[in-house]
Amino acid sequence: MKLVVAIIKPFKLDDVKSAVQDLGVQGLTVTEVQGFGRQRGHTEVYRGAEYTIDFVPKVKLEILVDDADATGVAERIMESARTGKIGDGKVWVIPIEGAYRIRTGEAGADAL
Amino acid sequence: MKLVVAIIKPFKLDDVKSAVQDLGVQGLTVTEVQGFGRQRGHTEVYRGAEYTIDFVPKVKLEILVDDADATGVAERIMESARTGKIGDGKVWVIPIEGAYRIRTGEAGADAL
Amino acid sequence: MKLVVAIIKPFKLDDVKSAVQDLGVQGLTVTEVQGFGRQRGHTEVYRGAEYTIDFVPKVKLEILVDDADATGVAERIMESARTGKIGDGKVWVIPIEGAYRIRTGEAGADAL
Amino acid sequence: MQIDSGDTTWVLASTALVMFMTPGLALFYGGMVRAKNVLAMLMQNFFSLGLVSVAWAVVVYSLAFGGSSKWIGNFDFAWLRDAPHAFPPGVALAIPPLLFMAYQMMFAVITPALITGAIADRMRFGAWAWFLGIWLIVVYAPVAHWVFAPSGWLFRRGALDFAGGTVVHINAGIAALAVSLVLGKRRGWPGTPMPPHSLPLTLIGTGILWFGWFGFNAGSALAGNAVAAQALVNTHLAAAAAMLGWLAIERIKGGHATTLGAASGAVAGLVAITPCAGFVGGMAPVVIGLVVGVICYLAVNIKFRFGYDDALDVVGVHLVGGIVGSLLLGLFADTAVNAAGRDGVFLGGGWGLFGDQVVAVLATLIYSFVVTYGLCIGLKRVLPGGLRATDEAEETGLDLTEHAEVGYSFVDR
Amino acid sequence: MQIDSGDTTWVLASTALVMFMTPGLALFYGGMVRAKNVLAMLMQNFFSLGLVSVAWAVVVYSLAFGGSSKWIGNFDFAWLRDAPHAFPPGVALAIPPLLFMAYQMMFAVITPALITGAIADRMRFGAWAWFLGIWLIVVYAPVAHWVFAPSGWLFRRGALDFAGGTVVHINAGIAALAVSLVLGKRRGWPGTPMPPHSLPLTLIGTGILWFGWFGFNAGSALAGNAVAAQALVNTHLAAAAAMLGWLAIERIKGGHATTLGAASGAVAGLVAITPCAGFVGGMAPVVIGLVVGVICYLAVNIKFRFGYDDALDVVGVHLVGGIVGSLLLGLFADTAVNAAGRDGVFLGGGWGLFGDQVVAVLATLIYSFVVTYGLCIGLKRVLPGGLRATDEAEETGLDLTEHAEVGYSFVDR
Amino acid sequence: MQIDSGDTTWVLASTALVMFMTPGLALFYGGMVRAKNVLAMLMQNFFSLGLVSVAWAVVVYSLAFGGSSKWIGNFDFAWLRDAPHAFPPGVALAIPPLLFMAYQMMFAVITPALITGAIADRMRFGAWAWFLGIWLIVVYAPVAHWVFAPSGWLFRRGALDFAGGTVVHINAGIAALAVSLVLGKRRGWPGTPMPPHSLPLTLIGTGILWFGWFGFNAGSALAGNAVAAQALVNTHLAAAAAMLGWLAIERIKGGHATTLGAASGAVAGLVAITPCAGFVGGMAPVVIGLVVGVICYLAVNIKFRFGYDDALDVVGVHLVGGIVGSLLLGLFADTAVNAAGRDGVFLGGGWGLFGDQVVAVLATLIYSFVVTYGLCIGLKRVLPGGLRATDEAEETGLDLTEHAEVGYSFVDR
Ligand SMILES: Nc1ncnc2c1ncn2[C@@H]1O[C@H](COP(=O)(O)OP(=O)(O)O)[C@@H](O)[C@H]1O
Ligand SMILES: Nc1ncnc2c1ncn2[C@@H]1O[C@H](COP(=O)(O)OP(=O)(O)O)[C@@H](O)[C@H]1O
Ligand SMILES: Nc1ncnc2c1ncn2[C@@H]1O[C@H](COP(=O)(O)OP(=O)(O)O)[C@@H](O)[C@H]1O
Repeated sequence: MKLVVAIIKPFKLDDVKSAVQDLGVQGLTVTEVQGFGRQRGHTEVYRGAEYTIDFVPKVKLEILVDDADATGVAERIMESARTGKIGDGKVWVIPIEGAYRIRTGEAGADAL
Repeated sequence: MKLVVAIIKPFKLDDVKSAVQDLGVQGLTVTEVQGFGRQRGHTEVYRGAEYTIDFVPKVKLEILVDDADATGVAERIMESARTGKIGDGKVWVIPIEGAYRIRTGEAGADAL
Repeated sequence: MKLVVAIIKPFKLDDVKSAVQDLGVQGLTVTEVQGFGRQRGHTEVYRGAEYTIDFVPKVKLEILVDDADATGVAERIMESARTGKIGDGKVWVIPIEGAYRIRTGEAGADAL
Repeated sequence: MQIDSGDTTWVLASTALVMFMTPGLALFYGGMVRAKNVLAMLMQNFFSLGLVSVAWAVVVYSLAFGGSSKWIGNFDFAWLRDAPHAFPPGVALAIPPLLFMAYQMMFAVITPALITGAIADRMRFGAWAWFLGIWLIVVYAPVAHWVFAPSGWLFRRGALDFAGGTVVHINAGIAALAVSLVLGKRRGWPGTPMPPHSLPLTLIGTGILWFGWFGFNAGSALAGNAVAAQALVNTHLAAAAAMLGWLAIERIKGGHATTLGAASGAVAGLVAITPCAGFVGGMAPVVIGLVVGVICYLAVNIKFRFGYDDALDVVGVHLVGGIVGSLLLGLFADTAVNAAGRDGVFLGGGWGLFGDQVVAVLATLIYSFVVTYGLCIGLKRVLPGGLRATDEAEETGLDLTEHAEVGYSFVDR
Repeated sequence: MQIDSGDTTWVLASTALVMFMTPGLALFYGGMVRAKNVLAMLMQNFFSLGLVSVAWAVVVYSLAFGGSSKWIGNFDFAWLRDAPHAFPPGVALAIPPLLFMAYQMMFAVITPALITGAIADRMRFGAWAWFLGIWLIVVYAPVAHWVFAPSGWLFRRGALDFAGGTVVHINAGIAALAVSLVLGKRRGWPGTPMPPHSLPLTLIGTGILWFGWFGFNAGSALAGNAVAAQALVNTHLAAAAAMLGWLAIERIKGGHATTLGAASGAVAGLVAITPCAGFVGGMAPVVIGLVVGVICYLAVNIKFRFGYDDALDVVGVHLVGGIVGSLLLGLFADTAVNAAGRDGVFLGGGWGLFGDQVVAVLATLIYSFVVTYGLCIGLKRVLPGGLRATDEAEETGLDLTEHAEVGYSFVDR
Repeated sequence: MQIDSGDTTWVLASTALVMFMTPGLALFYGGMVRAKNVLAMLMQNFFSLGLVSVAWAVVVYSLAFGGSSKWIGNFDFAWLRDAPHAFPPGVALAIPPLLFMAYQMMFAVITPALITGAIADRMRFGAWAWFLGIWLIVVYAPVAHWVFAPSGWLFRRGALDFAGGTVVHINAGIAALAVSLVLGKRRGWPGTPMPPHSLPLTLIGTGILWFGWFGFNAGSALAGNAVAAQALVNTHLAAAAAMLGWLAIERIKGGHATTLGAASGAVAGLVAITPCAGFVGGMAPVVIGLVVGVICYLAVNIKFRFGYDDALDVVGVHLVGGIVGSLLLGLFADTAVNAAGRDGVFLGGGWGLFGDQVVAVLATLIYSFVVTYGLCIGLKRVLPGGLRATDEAEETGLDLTEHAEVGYSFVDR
């Protein structure tokens, strides 16, 4: 089993979700995160004082997949999340030792 | 070292926390997340226009444990988080290469 | 590739970010989390009724690095996040199988 | 009587102020519930503005103020028929008669709205709608008639209630107890913490309530005169002193002066001064405020001992505060302040007034409790969905399950 | 006429109340947009308090109320020259003349502010500022003159508008349609969900609007008298009944009574009663309210059929509600309530008034639409940045891109 | 003098409006601090409603308005003894005397509350409570006596202050500077960004402040008359113009017109017009507003140069705005507007009034600064916990450490 993790732009969430659903992914977990990277943040001004905010809102996806599907899912995420502009984000793949569905106790691929 | 990760229903957090504490777990980290899966989301209505929200609020737990404890903790989480209804969530286990306590620099099991 | 994960005190975020930037880290991802551990939470009082809150606000950092840099980054995080008081947090390192930059599709170290 | 533009203006403004209290109350309560129930709370209150106002015009004003019976009104004012031209028997004011109807309407709106604090997080909206309409007729109208209509038996007896200590606060407070008994506890209460989700919202509500209460109490002079000024002063000082009383005891007993305590104390003071506002003078409001601040702090924790889930302390604040005010009026009332009143014990009037206050309090307590309890039992049986939301709905939150809305979406989805 | 302190006080208070409506409107709308645009919405409204007020004093009051032309005012009151000493020709009141100027100023502030609901989330602030100033002169001033100034052609014709059904609501509503047509849809609309980010904020706004509307409608009696009382009663009952109407149809059609529905219904009722407030009596406000509540619920969904993005339903609520009210006045108007009015169809006055109401409605619709549309096209060409924010700015949110601020930071950064 | 119901009503309403400003101020400031300190800010303000009101009734009213001394009041009104029957010497109005006490009480409540903006995020609640009570007696009472009581030396000298430019704004502003100097900077200031946590909350507060300010300024006419009307107009136009002034300079200098700038500008205008409200006419309020909007924008950044941490700019807005208004009054005052005033430089009155204004400003500045500074030094030594919260408490946030509460819990725990 693998865990495919992706950091993407928030407004791409729907596209990415649909794209991986097409590949047969049935579930995933989403977290609001703040990203720091090449993409510049923004400046805020309050009563003339400027504040620079380095962090950019991003969304993190975690998708548990069968070993065989990991590369396919990662690629599909990249295609669907790409805008071509700085800040599109990252994808990485983590090896997993065991995965279970809480409701039934099923393990491995059955847990997905 | 292993990292046991669990996605559970938010209202089960207290039960799960107590359950793993009974096993000797001394710390854990919790994140608010949004889950997508078999469990259906909900519908909102604003001035007659319907919006379907696919995501369901979930809580993610991350628990760093000794290799030997991983299965036990995972099982205990599953027992205590189970309601038997769709959407109970997942548990997965990630292998970890090093773990440290920031305060002291202790590593491995001592860092827990 | 490794993923260095750190749970730190929120007000240390800026220090840690600068410290790892000095090491050449160009990006990272931050999540607001709630920690449970040795550090005590707090008590709230509403109309005379006391509530004990066990969770403490923490910040989670995820930094993707080259294999060679993992230990250095982990150590630098520990130095810069340390206050010496209970609750300083943890650092752990996860092995990663593949990492990609969404914008370009670059993989491995080039993706950082 | 000739219409006086100054008096009319004061009652116009006061009517607006009392109207504003119901949104204020909605926010006061809304901030105290969990985020998943905030809209349900706001809705129950706003709905009272809708349903009660229309019902009042159709028939309830007439039932409360029409005719000369001791017990209940008649239908003279139904559909507002005589309302633009005639005051209720025994009432004579320098304002347009229709304005009297409007001013009283706002009291009828907020009284049942007070009950929503007790039933928070678990009553179905449909059940609330039924309850609201019927309660208004079977409880509010008669009690208002007894106390406010010159022909009512408590009015005739000489019981005093300047702006609604019995009619509004005791009445709503004891009804809140009855409803919460029938309804049962929130799931998880008292074990699970259910802290306020937004105290800033509660404090917005507190500010609006305090502001509007000047219309409630000083407006009850129904003229822009010295009694109104005295009532305004008393109202403000009682709120201020009760805040100090609550914070002091809280600090002594619990170690912290809390923001919610400041708000709760102020409201307790406003409640207690309501029956007294135009009848007492000097430093009496400060004494009444200090006393009620301390007593209500102690009272809000009774529910844990007796195990009824009065979620936002309608009993502890409105019932207890209303009783404290109504009885202290028997001590502090002063005809030098208002010739239309009576002298209390401290002003040499003897225990006569105090006795009448006790009667009025008891009559309201008993009648309102019994009828409200019966009404709830009845509705529970009759309504297809019963009174309560399902366990699952309670878990999910009423905003979504009852209203298909969420309170807040700070993040784009 | 001698100044009457009671009348003056009522108009002072009403002026304050109507001022308060613009912040109320800002919150009402602000809660409905997405969190990333909340400040932009608040800003457009608060800015109207700034720009319109100053422009009003400089020249617009004079253009609206000066002189005796049928079509437009003159410059007698420019720079407030004659304003402290003289009323507009044909106006005679027992209040200081300058106060009349101030009271009318608040109407001029809120009217264009209503439009902001339609243009939410995409109009540049700079473009709004230009639009606001010019629209006030070329649309608001003439329409106000026609209807409110005794020399205006619609006033003379006998069309009735107690507090601004045509001048305020129809005028702003149809202008909102024109602007949103020129502006185009929000990116993603209607596919992407854009739910309200904070309904509690919207309900704070609703409470303030309802409260302030007593100043708007009852204040339009410009005296503390029986007409003001009647207007206050009508205002409240119409809001209440319209809330019930909206909730009922919503429940029937969609299954849920919603909090936003309650708020929207109340506002629809307030809009519809505005032209009628001092001219109808009895249960008419309840009927008007029920009708408009249902109609506006149906009207807000028209935009999906025709494909114009009236983001927060200014057309569905203010335009439609204003038309319903202005026309129903032709049926329900009653000289027994106000001798200065006329009798409508139901009171035996025949179809004369109704006809004049139709003329006033059509005149406002046509004039305001054509001029506003032209103005928008013109500004779009002339302004360097055009009317709209860039796609990227819309994606990021106007708060950051237009104002370099964020609405909320709950977490320390 | 005979009581006039219209005048009484206006002062009743104005008293309520001024009361409402303190919750408004709480929200205005509350939105600007970080989320972890929002309740501490709200609490310091609400507490002023509690403590100051009671202290006022007990003795401070008497110290401010009793007797005929030039320097300070006496004890005639202590415990409200003579207050229901007698006005302060030299005051004669057509309202109940007790109402004058109540109206002035609300000024005493909000004046120290203004200081809370400077001490945000670091003063212990206990220290604030002590400071508040003592400051009221040693600073507010004498300054109010000098300026507002007919026997006060500045009043007698002919210095004008219609509604509190010196007594309220300069006084609170300079005291805020003194307290923040003794208190020291917030940890991390100015390096760490401390952006407002909820500008919508700040704008709710702005709306309430603006609304309530009509009671503050127009209410200071203490009658429903032409002076009140003029004061209302001036108040509104100055706020509007100052908003435009602030936004204009902000746009020019920083590139963005901000929402917080609109709010700050409006408040600056309201501050500056306060002393002038009933004494100037015509377009003067617009000029005053534009000038003060620009000056206050420039003034708020002085703190970075001098390194004192006036967290929410009480100095930049209230002190500077108050001085600008008080001095400009020396130029624009016009006896044609108010015979009780004097003519300023531009109206041919010469520099006499201006000189007296300078004296009043300087006297207030010096007295208030010196005494407040001394008081703070004293309290710092005497109070066991000192003035400041511990570093750790400041880090955690005062809501939890001082009040054991959190502002928001959007997620169930
Ligand atoms: N080394 C890293 N470790 C973890 N997350 C990273 C890392 N570098 C970038 N990110 C995440 O990816 C996001 C996009 O990165 P950025 O450098 O801005 O653009 P790009 O990926 O297009 O080069 C960042 O906002 C951050 O969340
Ligand atoms: N493949 C997956 N990868 C990551 N998280 C998943 C995956 N599938 C489900 N989840 C998480 O588990 C939660 C529950 O899954 P769901 O399919 O609804 O129910 P169940 O686990 O009972 O079958 C989801 O809301 C989501 O957060
Ligand atoms: N076993 C664990 N697994 C995951 N996170 C942990 C674990 N133990 C502690 N943490 C995280 O580290 C934080 C600090 O831990 P704590 O025990 O309070 O202090 P310290 O690390 O100084 O001993 C916790 O709040 C929690 O977020």
